[in-house]
This record gives sequence, C-alpha cells and structure tokens, in this order.
Amino acid sequence: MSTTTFPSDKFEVRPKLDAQGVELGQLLEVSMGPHHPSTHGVFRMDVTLDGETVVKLKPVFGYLHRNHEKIGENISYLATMPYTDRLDYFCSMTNNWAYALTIEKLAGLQVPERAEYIRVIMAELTRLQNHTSLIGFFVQDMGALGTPMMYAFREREKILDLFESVSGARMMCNYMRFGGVRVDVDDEWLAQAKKVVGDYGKFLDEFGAFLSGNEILLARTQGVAPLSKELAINASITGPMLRAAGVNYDLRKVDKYGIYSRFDFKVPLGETGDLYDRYMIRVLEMRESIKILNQALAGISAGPIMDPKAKLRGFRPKAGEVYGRIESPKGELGFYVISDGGPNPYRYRIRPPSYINLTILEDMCLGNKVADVIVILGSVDIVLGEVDR
Amino acid sequence: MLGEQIIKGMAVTAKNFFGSYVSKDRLTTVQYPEERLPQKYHTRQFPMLVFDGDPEKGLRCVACTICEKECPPKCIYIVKSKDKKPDYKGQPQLYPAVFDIDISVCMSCQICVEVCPFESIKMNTEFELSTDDRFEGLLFHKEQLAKSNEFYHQLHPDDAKDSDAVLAAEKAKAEAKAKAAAEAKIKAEAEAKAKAAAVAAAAPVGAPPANPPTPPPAAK
Amino acid sequence: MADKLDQIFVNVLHWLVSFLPEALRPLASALVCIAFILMVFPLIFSLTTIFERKGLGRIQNRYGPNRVGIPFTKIRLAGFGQFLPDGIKMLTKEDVVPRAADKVVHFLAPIVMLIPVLLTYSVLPFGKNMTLADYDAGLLFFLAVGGAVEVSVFMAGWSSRNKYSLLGAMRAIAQMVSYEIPLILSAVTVVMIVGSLNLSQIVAHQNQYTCGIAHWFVFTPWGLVGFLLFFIASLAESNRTPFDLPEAESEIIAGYFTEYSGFKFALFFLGEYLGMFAIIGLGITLFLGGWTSPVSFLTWIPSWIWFLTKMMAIVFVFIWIRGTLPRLRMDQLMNLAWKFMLPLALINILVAGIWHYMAADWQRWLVCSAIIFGAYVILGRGLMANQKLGLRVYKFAE
Amino acid sequence: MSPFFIITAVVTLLGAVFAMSLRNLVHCALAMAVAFSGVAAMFLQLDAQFAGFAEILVYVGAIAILIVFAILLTRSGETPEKSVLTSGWWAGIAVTAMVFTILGWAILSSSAVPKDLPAAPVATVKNIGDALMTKYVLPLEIIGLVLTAAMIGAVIIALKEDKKDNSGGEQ
Repeated sequence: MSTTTFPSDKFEVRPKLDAQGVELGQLLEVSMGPHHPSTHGVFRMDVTLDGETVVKLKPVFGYLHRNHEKIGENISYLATMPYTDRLDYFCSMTNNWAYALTIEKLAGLQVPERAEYIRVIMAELTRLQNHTSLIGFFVQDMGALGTPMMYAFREREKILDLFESVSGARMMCNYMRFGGVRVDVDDEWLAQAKKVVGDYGKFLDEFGAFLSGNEILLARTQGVAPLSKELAINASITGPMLRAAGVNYDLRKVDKYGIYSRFDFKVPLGETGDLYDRYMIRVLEMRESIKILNQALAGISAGPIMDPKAKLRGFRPKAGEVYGRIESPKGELGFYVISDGGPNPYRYRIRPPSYINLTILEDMCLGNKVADVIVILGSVDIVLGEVDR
Repeated sequence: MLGEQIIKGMAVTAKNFFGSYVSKDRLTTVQYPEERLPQKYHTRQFPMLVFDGDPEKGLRCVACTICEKECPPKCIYIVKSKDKKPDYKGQPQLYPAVFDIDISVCMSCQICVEVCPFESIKMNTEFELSTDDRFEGLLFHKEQLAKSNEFYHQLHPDDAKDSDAVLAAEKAKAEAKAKAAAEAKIKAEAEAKAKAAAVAAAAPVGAPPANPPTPPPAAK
Repeated sequence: MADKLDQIFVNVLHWLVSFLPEALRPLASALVCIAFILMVFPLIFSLTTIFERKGLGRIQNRYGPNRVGIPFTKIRLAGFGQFLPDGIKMLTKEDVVPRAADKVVHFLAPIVMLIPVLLTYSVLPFGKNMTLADYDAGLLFFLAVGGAVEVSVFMAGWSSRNKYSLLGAMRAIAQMVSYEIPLILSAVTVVMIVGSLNLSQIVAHQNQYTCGIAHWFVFTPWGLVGFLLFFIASLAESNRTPFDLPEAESEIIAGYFTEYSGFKFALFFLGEYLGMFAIIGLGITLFLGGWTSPVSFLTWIPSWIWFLTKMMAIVFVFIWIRGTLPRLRMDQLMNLAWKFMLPLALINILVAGIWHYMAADWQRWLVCSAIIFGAYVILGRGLMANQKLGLRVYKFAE
Repeated sequence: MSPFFIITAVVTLLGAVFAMSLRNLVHCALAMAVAFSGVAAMFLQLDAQFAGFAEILVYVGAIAILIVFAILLTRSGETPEKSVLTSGWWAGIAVTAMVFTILGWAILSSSAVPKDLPAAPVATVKNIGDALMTKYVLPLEIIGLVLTAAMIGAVIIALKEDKKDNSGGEQ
C-alpha cells in the first residue's frame, strides 16, 4: 500500500505547459462521479480539463463490486442463475441465456425447439428494450430533460410487462434453466407479444421524427468521438460500438448459436463510429430485431420446453472447461466455467461487454469538450452491475 | 437542415402532450394506492410456507434444508426439530423448529420453490411489506411465513392444483406402498403361521421361520 | 365599465395614496408599487413552477404533480397546492455553506441576483398607465440593469469554491455576454422605427389598428426576425433549454448554484424565473404590442390581462421547448450567437431601415422578406459549413 | 446635499477604497463594481439617465465582469500573503494629497469655471442622439473605427494563442 495523501498537492490545479515547458495556463481536475447525475450508476471519471477541453481522463470503477465471480464459485450452478440477472440488470434474459448456454455446453444438454424459440423471442425483446432505453438515456445525457427517456420507458414498460407475465419479475427474470426455460408461454402471451412487436415500429417512427434528424442532435453527435476500426478491433470492442465503427461482427451471424441461422436479418454497419453512428446503429438494430421477432413469433411450434435429462437438484456436470458466448445487446457476453465435477464450478469468469467497451473511454474523450464526455459515456452503454460485477 | 427538424420534433411533443389527455396508451401511469394493476399470474415476491389444515401441525415443510443450501443469497435459516410429527402421509417426519427468511436479503429468485421436493415453499405475491423496523420487521418467522393451502389456491390456482396433485399422487403411492407392505406382512404372517402350523403338525424339526418384510423406512 | 376594470390597479393606488398627506404621497406610491411587484410576480412564479411541472409531465406522458390540495380534505385542486409545500420545504431546509467558501460573497450572491432582476420590472408597462417608472431611456435601463445579473452569477460560482460552480459560472457569463448582443441589436430595430427608448411610447406606437389588426412589430418581416432573434436570445439569457449550459444537470450538476441549498437556492430559482418573466415582458413590449390587443374588437379586455396572457403564452412555449430539445455544446452555442444571430441581427437592422424608407406597399414586403430569407439561408448554411451534418444512409451486412 | 447623495457618495468612496485595499483580487474587482454602481447612481441623481444607464451597462455589466474574468483566468484564487501597502506608502499619500490640492486650487481659482451653476441642460436621449449624429458624428465614427480595429486585433491575438495551444498540448 502506498501512503500518498489523497488528494495530493497537485491534485486540483496543474500547470499547463507547452512543448518547451513554458507555462501556458492551468488545468482543472474535476472528479465526475461517483455521485454525478449522469454517470449511469456509481462510476467516476477523473477528468483533467483545459478550459472545457479534456486533456486527460481516468475512469475509476469498482464502487459496485459484489464479488459476483467468487460467489459463483461457492454456490451451486443453479443458484448462480439469479445472480446473472444482476450483472446487466437491463438485459437479464440475455445474461440468463449466456450462462445457460455455457452450462448446457458443459453438461451436454439439448434444448428443445420450442425453448429455443422462446429464448430467441426473449433475447430480441431484451435487445429492443435495452436499445430503447439506451437511446433515451443517450439523448437525456445531451440535455433533453427526460422527454425521450420517458417515451423510451413508456415502450420498455410494455416489454417488461411481457417479461413479468411469463417469468414473474420485470427485470430480474431468472427465466432460463439448463436445458430449456422455466415456464412455458401460452397463446395469450404470444398474441400480446405480437401486438407489442407490431406496434414497436410505430414508436420507432415517432422517435425518429422526434429526434433522429434534429439539428441540435446532429450537431452534438456527428463527427464527435469517432472510433477507428483498428482501435476498435485492437481494444476488442464488441457489440453496436464495433459495428458502428464498420466491422461486421455479430455473434448471431458468426456463431449462429441457438437457432439464429433460421432467421432472416441483416447487420447494420456504420462508417465512422462517431456518436451518431452508434445511436443510429442501435435504432437500426431494433428494426432488425423486430424482423427476427416477427419470424420467431410466427414460427414457434408446440413441444416440450425442457430437456428431460436436465435436473434441478443435485446437478453435477462432468469435469471440464467451457466458454459460452452470445451477442448480448451490449456486445459479446461470455461465461467461462471450469468444472471439477462438483456441485459448484471450480472457476467461474465473465467477459462483460460493457466493461471491455469502457476501456477506450479516454481515447474517445481526449480533445473533446466536457459536455461530450457524458454523451460519449452514454454511447458506450455501460451498466455498472456488469462493469464492476 | 435549417430548423425544420426542430419544428418536427416539437410537433411530436405537442402530439404527446395532447395525446396524454385522450389516449391511455400514451399515459401509462397508474395512480398507485387508489388504482392498481391486475396482478400477473406468475408474479413472485417473497417465499411462504404452505400448510394444510392446522398452521402448526399441517406444515408441509420437513426441514430437509435443501432450500437453505440452495438459496443464492443464503437468506433462509432452519433449525430441525428434535421430535417428529406425522406428515400428510401419516409418516413421522421432522419439522422446522425455526424457519426464518430475512426478506431484506431475499432476492425473490424462486430457486427455493423449484428445489423443494415437498411442495412446501411457494412464492407469495404480497409486496406492501414496508416497516419502520428494518431488523425484526423484515425477518419473517415460521408463523408469518405459514400460509394455508386455500390461500395458495387463491394466489396461483393452477400451480396449487398441480402441487395438490403431486402430493395426492405421493400420498396414494405411499398408501399403496403401505398397503402392499401391510398385505405382504399379513400374507407373510399368514404364510409363517401356516408354515408353523404345518411344521408343528408335520414334524418336530424344520426350517427357521421366514423373516417378515420390514416396513419401508420413512422418506428422508 | 371595461375602462374601469382596465384601470383598476391605477385607481386603487390613487385611492390608497389619497389618505396620506401630500408630501408622503410619492414615497407611499412607490412603496405600494414595490409591494405589488413583490407580491404578484413571485405568485406567478410559484404557479409557473406547477404549470411547468405539469406541462412537462404531460409532454413526457406523465401526470405531473396532482396530489397536493387543501390539507385535511380530499380536495386536490389538480395539484396546484404543490407550490406551498415546495416553498415551505425550501424555507426550512438546512442552509449548507461549504467550509472553503468565501462566506460573505456566497451570502451576497443570491441577493445581488434578485436586486437587478426586480429593478427591471420598474420600467415594464404591464398595462395602460401601469408603468412604475416611465424613464425616457427605459429600454436602456432594462438592458443595463439586466446585465448586472452576471456579477451575481460570477459571485456565486467563484465563492462556492466548487469546480462545477466555477465551470457553470464561466459558461453562464460567456453565454450571457454573447447573447446580450443579439438581444440588444434585435431591440435596436424597434428603437429605430419608433424613435424612442421609452417603453410606453413603443407600446403606444403599436396601439393602432388597420382593418382590425394591430400594428404589432411582429407582423412585419424585420419585426418577425427581430422577435425570433430576441426570443432565442432571451432563452439563452434566462438559461433555458436548449441553452441551459450554465446549469446543465447532466454535465455540471447545477452549475453556479451547485453549492446553494435551502432559502438561498430558492432565491436563485426565484431570480432566474423572475428574470425570465422580465425578459419575456420586454419581448412582448417590443414586438408583441405590450398590453394591446391583437384585434380591435377585443380591446375591451383589460390591458393587464393581455399582458399576462401573452407572457404566460410565451412561458408555455419555453416549457414546450424545454420538453423537446437537447442541449447545445459550448462552442456551438458561441457559434450560433456570433456567426448566425449577430450577422442576422445586423442585417435585420438594415432591413428595418429599408422598411422605414420604402413606400408602404407590397414591394417593400417582397424586398425585405427576400433579404431576410436569403440571409437566413446563407448564414444557416455557413453555420454548418464545415461540419457536414445530415442524415446518413447505412450499409447492411448479410 | 440630499441624504441620497450622501449615501451614494459614501458607498462609492467605500467601494473605491476597498477596491484598492482588499487583499483578494476578486474582492477588489467586486468592490470596484460597487463603486461603478455608485457613480451611476450619482449620474441618475443629476437627472442624466442616459449616462447613468450607460455607466451600469458598460462598467458594471461589461468592464467589471471582464476584469473579474481576466483575474480568474490568469491567476489562481490564492490570496497573496504580503501586505497590500508597500513600505513607502506614506510617500504615495503625500504625493497624492499634493497633486489633489494643486489641481483643486487651480480649478477653483480658474476663471473658466463659472462660480454659480447654470441651469442643467435638458439632456434627453433624443438630444444626445441628435448631438451624436450631427455635431459629433465624426468623433463617433472615429471611435467606432478604433474600437473595431481593437476588436480585430484582439481576435487575431486570441487566434494565435489558440494555435499555440493546439501544437503545444499538455506538458
């Protein structure tokens, strides 16, 4: 442990020097967060400002660390499932799926077709509601005083109602099980889901008319914080951020996990990877999700929802190690599990997409204004439950 | 790009402003204490313990502590009883002397319900549990957790029927087994008696009497 | 009867003062007027906060406050009782002053904020014969005193010893100084046409009717552009969205009053809203005919009702804009002021001159509108010239 | 000597004294703003509305703010430790008093200053405007030109600084 006093003497104001070491002025260090209105949770950025321009940014996180991985190694495989809900609390369904997929791979379980369809429906609904609330927050960070966010939440509510009526909880669904899903959906639910999905296009049209062309939004986002392909790949960025930079990499197409190979959808790609691309890629992905949902809701057939070999009590997969990944709304969500044949994993590790996407925050923020820092952070789409684990 | 998109956006907000007065689809807020949403069928809040008949004697829980072990946040605390009481099948079983759930820790995940082999722990839908005592007020004891099967039928009629059916099947199986065992015993006794009589009648020396089959041990 | 109602406040004042000896009358009259301002406008402020919350709520598909009514009854007044508990809360909250703060300046800042704002009300004509101090240079007084608000903003931001406060204060001052220029230049057109800085005379000049429609300046090309420029600048002067950078919640918490709480915060809040009302009042006086009615057959409605109605209408537009638009960035804000609004305001002065000297027929309409529209398009394109803004077409991979 | 005049005079003088003697530069600037406001109030008492309002607009609203901003941007907010008065303060006072005496004597004994005040001219805004546009139109235009030149010069200086900023960067 170092014994430096905090804050150090030079913490507040540092001299700004030019190349020859001549003092030009002073820099202001601002600690944004953890108690800041728009850091999306308890996240802190130590920003060094020259006037309003960012010259240095240090992300500080860990305020929400909950020992998730170590807890996962000490409780049974099944008991970790509800904990995965709390990773990225916006997308519990996809977290469940990624974890279930990993353990199924380990235990060699076969998921029945109906359950696969249900999983795809749930995952795409999750993608819809995550992207919807993200673009709401994104414009809120730009200062639009809650209106886009309230519209986004109005629509998200409908999807959360669907989740609640099938899994019993709005956000902490705890819905998937190894070898299938916990509760079967009935026809009434499917009809309601069809209605929600059918109306979703209208909402996207309204939102597009509301903001997508707005001059202020364009001025705030276009050309701000572009992300090059090279940097994105080198920093192993995934998800909409990578695709906004123009890299065609979507695990639904690459891995074709589940039954994604059956659906006809496209992957929207941006060009510059600036804020506007990241915003629009998410909007376009929602349109594609609606396409997948329409196909899945039409194609779902009756059948069992659980692998008969799967068991709840005394589940002990054979020894081995496995990595399972899916395309969560935020990027590649991976679970790495080593089993020693016991009732709980020997090693349990998560690849959280928003944590890895966050690593290039400084590269994107340097040279931009302090007002942009908030919006850039919003465009990364982080959830601190997942970043800090 | 000279401001017309801003006007378009303002038209959308104006539409929402007036739309919220006419369309329920836009104004989704529910005025909570007076107005409530219908409860979703699968809604889950916190666990409860189901009993048949008497809240003390009819408690289905046999203190097997599976839920205690499986509970992810470890919010369940069980102390087994020293003595036994007959369960719904009439067999002597342990019962929980202490069964506490700390609902300030509980995360409503329903794992305990899924792993319970005795259809004993179920999810309640009660959510207005606020209290000014955050220690004792949020620690639910056996007495608060115990809810009647009729209550469970009101909450989740289909699930309750299913679990009743499972219990009935178990009971029927156990009764059939007990009956079979009893019959076997009677038969064996009869056979032994007949044999003994035959032996006694036929010869003074013979084989030792066959052991009567023991009743099956109580389910653990 | 209508005339009586119109002059009711003036007559009440005269009646009240008539009880006093001759020597004390001017002083007493001034005190009554001050009391009137201090009573009416904070009341409008408190109602506006409720209107704003309810209006924003409806824009955002929420209810907004709708619970608080008369205590111990079931009467809810649609939530309009809310401002009372809000006010009580503000008054009774703990007043936290940071340890490192410059205590004296920190204490004085909200007061310094409120004084110039209240002073500006003295020259506004609220109705017929209802100008408290009918200065010859009333417009100049308004602009001069209104400009002094910046001192208090600086005091608040600097004395708090908080970096967010400092950033907010620097933003606020830069913004206010920049937007004061288009504000003044757009007001100059009116002064040119009327030939007076006296606000009552400006209103009187607009109080004429042709074919039943009033001669408001907003009904002329230069007046319309002047009004729009004034409107945008007044949004910026009163720190409202999309120019709310000085108190941008998502960026710098609350800007220069981050470290204020309780009553001092309430004073800032009050000062900000009163400043907004004052500047809207000035805009109404300059371009929307002040207390006059838009059509001649409605002149029987009391003048002060017209004034308040117009003011509330513009406040609603402010709320509407607040519910719609995202915020500009600092450099974009400056670009808008210096590269777009300032040149347009200068061209508008030219246009007003042309308008004044051309014969009153359709040709001057055409010429003036063409110049302004051309300038608008060219300046608007120039503003976004090196940014390449626009909707994009996206590729899709299979 | 109305009571209003005495109050404004005292406030103005106090503001001026504090502007000189306070240690914290920001306080000095704020005290100067008070002094400016006092001067404006005096103008108003003399019925010179235009001059009074212009004083507030220019000096309080612009110049004081500019000074405060300049202080803020160039110095840290630390209060200097050393005393405001230097060791030779008494010499300064003596010189000031002497100059004041001589000037006052010269002005008072000059025949150019009439002993009894003439009636105050009616200086309405319209009159001032007429004067500026007829009699003083050339000085007005020259001042305008000079100010424009100054502004352009300021912009050029600011632009150069900005370029240096970009190339230099941090440390």
